[in-house]
Amino acid sequence: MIIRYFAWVRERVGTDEETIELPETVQTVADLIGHLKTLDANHAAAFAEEDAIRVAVDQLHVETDAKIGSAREIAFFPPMTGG
Amino acid sequence: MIIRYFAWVRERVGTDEETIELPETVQTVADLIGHLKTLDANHAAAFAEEDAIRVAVDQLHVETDAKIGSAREIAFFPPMTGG
Amino acid sequence: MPVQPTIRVQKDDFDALAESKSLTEGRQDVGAVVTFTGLCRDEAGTLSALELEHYPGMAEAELSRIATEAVARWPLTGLSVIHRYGKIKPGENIVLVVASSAHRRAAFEAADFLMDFLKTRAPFWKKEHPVSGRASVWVEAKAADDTDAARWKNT
Amino acid sequence: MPVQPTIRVQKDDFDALAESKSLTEGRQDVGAVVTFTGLCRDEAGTLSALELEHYPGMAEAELSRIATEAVARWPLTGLSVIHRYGKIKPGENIVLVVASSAHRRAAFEAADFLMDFLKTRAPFWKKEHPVSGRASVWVEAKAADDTDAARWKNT
Repeated sequence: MIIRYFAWVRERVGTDEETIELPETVQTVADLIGHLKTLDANHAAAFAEEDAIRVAVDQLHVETDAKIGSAREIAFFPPMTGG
Repeated sequence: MIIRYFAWVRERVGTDEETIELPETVQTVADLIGHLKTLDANHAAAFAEEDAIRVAVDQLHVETDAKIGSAREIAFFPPMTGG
Repeated sequence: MPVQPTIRVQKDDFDALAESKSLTEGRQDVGAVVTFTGLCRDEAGTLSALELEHYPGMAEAELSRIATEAVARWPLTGLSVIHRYGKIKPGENIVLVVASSAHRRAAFEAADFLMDFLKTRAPFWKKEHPVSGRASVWVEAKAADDTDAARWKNT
Repeated sequence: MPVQPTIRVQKDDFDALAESKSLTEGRQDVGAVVTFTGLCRDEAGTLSALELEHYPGMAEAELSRIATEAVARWPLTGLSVIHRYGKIKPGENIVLVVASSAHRRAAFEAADFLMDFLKTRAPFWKKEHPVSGRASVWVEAKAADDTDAARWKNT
């Protein structure tokens, strides 16, 4: 599973992209966030304010209860500030 | 008193501007319209559909109950279609 | 203090980009520019030209009054209104409104407001000259224009 | 059939007039063009530059989804959206939306809608680089942007 990070989520995790093997218990985006937080202190810090983080599965906005299914790419980022 | 006409009001009256001596009985715009209608058939035709005519006194939009007072210029025209 | 709007009533075409640039160039307090351009339309292909008649003096004065109300109502950094008169062919420009502000909501609303009131209050009249030899006709005012202008009374 | 919107995400500046012209030139069915330009603002004079980060691929895809909804919702004759990324200095352009239609209401509403949803849904993030040696900071999303976007649900 390719995981991508943007803006301050990227800075806190310390990378813009990583490939992670998901345990079978990870079914939803919320499960994935729970899993990522256990990886190291950087991930834990990045996801400390879970409410401030938005998610896209295969480049589509989703809520954290979304199933991961056969997604290729999941991205985490703060609320958008373009325009 | 200078009276100006625009668009189809101008075409029906047959002139874009005329100077008219007002009888003392003409106090309001409505009085003026009544007076103009008596001048000739062209004026009568121009003001036949009174509701379709807008008025400006000294280049300010007014309703027909407006007093003429010491106005220098009164204009009659159809509803505007600019833009 | 509200900005001084630019108002022009002219026969010649205008340059929307130049007008927009004049509201932004050399300054850093503008976050949003909304431009509205109104063009001469002819979907049926039956129009030779529009003829725009106006009331010289009052046209400028009335546009100034509408623009002055807009700059009092929204925190604009700039506002320009240009309206053409004379013969205008299909596809050509008729009117330009440019509103600039720190924030987009003010710029959008001011430009929208300006056009609604310009349509119902600025003394301009359109006559259609058809391509065939038929008689030219005055464009009739639309009830929808009054409805649009009335939107701003309750806000 | 709805028009095909033009979407571009690019580092370079854009030419608002050229984009606007490409929606009107050679046609006679366009009565109204609304352009929105968003610029980098720095009223306090403390900003060296904004850095616009984006999610390549998703940025274009999301802008296309918003634009597709706009052309389904309003009878547009054209719609173009250009968003820049990279370093942008105060006074420079960030984003352009051009909406054209036979009638002004559709063009205004579509451009307004586009900007509201672009702000809340398009994956771009702004970082402010101050003129002094202080650390750069990520711009925080505004609650007002969500409120603006929510306006379109009941219309």
